[in-house]
Amino acid sequence: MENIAWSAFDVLLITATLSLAWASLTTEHLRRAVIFFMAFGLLLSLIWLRLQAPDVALAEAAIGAGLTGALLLAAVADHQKPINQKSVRQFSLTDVVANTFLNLLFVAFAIVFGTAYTFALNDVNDSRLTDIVFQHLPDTGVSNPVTGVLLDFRAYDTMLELAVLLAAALGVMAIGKPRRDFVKPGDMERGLSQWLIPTLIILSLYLLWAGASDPGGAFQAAALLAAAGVVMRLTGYVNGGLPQGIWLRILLVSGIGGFLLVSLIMMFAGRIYFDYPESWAGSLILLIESMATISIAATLVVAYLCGQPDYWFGGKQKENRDAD
Amino acid sequence: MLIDQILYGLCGIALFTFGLRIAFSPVHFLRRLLAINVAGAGLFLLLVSVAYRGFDQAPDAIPHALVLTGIVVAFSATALAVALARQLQNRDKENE
Amino acid sequence: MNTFLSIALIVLVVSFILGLIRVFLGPSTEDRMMAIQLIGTTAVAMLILGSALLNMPSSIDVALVLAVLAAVAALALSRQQQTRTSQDD
Amino acid sequence: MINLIAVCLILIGLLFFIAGSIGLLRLPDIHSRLHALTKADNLGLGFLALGLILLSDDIFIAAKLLLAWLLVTASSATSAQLIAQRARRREKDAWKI
Repeated sequence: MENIAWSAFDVLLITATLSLAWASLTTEHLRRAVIFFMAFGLLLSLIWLRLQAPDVALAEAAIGAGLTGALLLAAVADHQKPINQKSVRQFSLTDVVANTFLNLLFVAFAIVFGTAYTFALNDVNDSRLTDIVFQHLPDTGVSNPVTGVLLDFRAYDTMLELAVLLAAALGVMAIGKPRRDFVKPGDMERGLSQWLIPTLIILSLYLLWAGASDPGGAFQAAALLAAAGVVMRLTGYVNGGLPQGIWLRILLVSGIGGFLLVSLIMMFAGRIYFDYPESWAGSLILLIESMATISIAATLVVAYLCGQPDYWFGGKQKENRDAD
Repeated sequence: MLIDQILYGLCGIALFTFGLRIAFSPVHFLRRLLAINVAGAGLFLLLVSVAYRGFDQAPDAIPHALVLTGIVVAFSATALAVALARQLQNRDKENE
Repeated sequence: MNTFLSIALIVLVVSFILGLIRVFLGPSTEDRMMAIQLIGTTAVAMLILGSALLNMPSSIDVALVLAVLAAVAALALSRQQQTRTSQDD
Repeated sequence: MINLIAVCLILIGLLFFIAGSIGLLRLPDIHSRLHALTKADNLGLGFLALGLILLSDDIFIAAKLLLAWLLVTASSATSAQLIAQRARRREKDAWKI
């Protein structure tokens, strides 16, 4: 009975996900497409949990359903005049032929890919890597395997991923003016922000702390902290809660800084990169994670705000700024 | 071999292919961004379903770590693309 | 008990899909916002049911995050309209 | 005995969920649909969480279940207001023309 229930659950979930993706990519209106995409993110986080990936589900719930939606909605608002969604030009015969050819090509690709995947699962050489992870997990001082992989076994990769995030934030900060400001927030919005921002911050601290043993960790905590920044931006704080000048830069690099600092100290102590002494590993990971959380959150808020930082702190936008 | 693992993996492949197909077609820039995000979600789904080992066994943690960072990186890449699109739009307006 | 909980889960999925139909149908953005709110709450319900069913306590954390982010999404949706109207004025 | 009460509470919660989503589908206009939605949000999840609290044996998990319900109630109350405000603004705009 339970097996049947789970199969029904799986089929319904997959059908709903596919149809939302379809609707999001084929509907005419862009804002509608973004709303569909937000629902799609919600479904994805259910799927992650169904596939026993609670860490991924936490990140998806915060980013896929919340932050990406807010970002894309703001982007849709930028494009005031909907640029010709329905293409005006006539479809010629070559277009039709080319489209059919492309469709066939992609379907063939999907079939080959799917068959390969199904057969590959048949003779899977059962998970030696997982065994190694669980075997060495006690050395890291944390008991959540995902946190262990991210901050100990693959710490080098994670540091470089923080560098990628930093590069993206620098790119966003280098380009253009910020978005037009919102109208003054009403009582509803202000009341919402008064309980929402503290709740987001507390939840983010909880996830950071829980990340050592339970699902959670730097990335999920950062996503929630960034959501607090987005709420601030939406309710009248043009800078999204970010500090000014040198402090902003310190915040942005503190993630990589934490990694480098710890590894340099390890180097002077006669160890190699990211080889933490076992008795300290847990606390060192928490230290790196806290710095990474703050810096990732700042990066994500910068990515949402868009534009050169000068504008956020009263440049040309001063007259529009919400008096509060 | 688990039937649910295969189902979710195939769903991931379908999402990936469909997203890629839309991204290659002449649509609005933001639509293309959505399509790339859907394709990315499909790949994430494929990775996570490879890591899946059934209800009673612990899944593989390494793909989870990859997908976790992938989601965050995908968000900031999307933000960079949105910023670039705004800049392009402003250029177009100035040229008119 | 587990059989009861898995049937309850299926009932919630049906409710979820009914909400999803309203997301598809619209017709106005408010209708879609409402339907998203409903499927968000249903997802929270599914997560807390699933945590009891699969003995997965972390699933409640995901439910908490979803509950809070539903408010963020609603705020973003309602504010997005407000830049537009301010521009039109 | 406790199990029986929990089952009853969960059933009541499910009833509210189904009623809410059918209402969302079938009712004719935005404001009445909003009315249906808030019942599912507050009462449906409330009864469900109460039933699950009775089933859970860990006080920490029970507290988190309660917290989840409180957060959903708070966020749904605010977003229902925001949705109604938006709808009213749009209706006013329609009258202006």
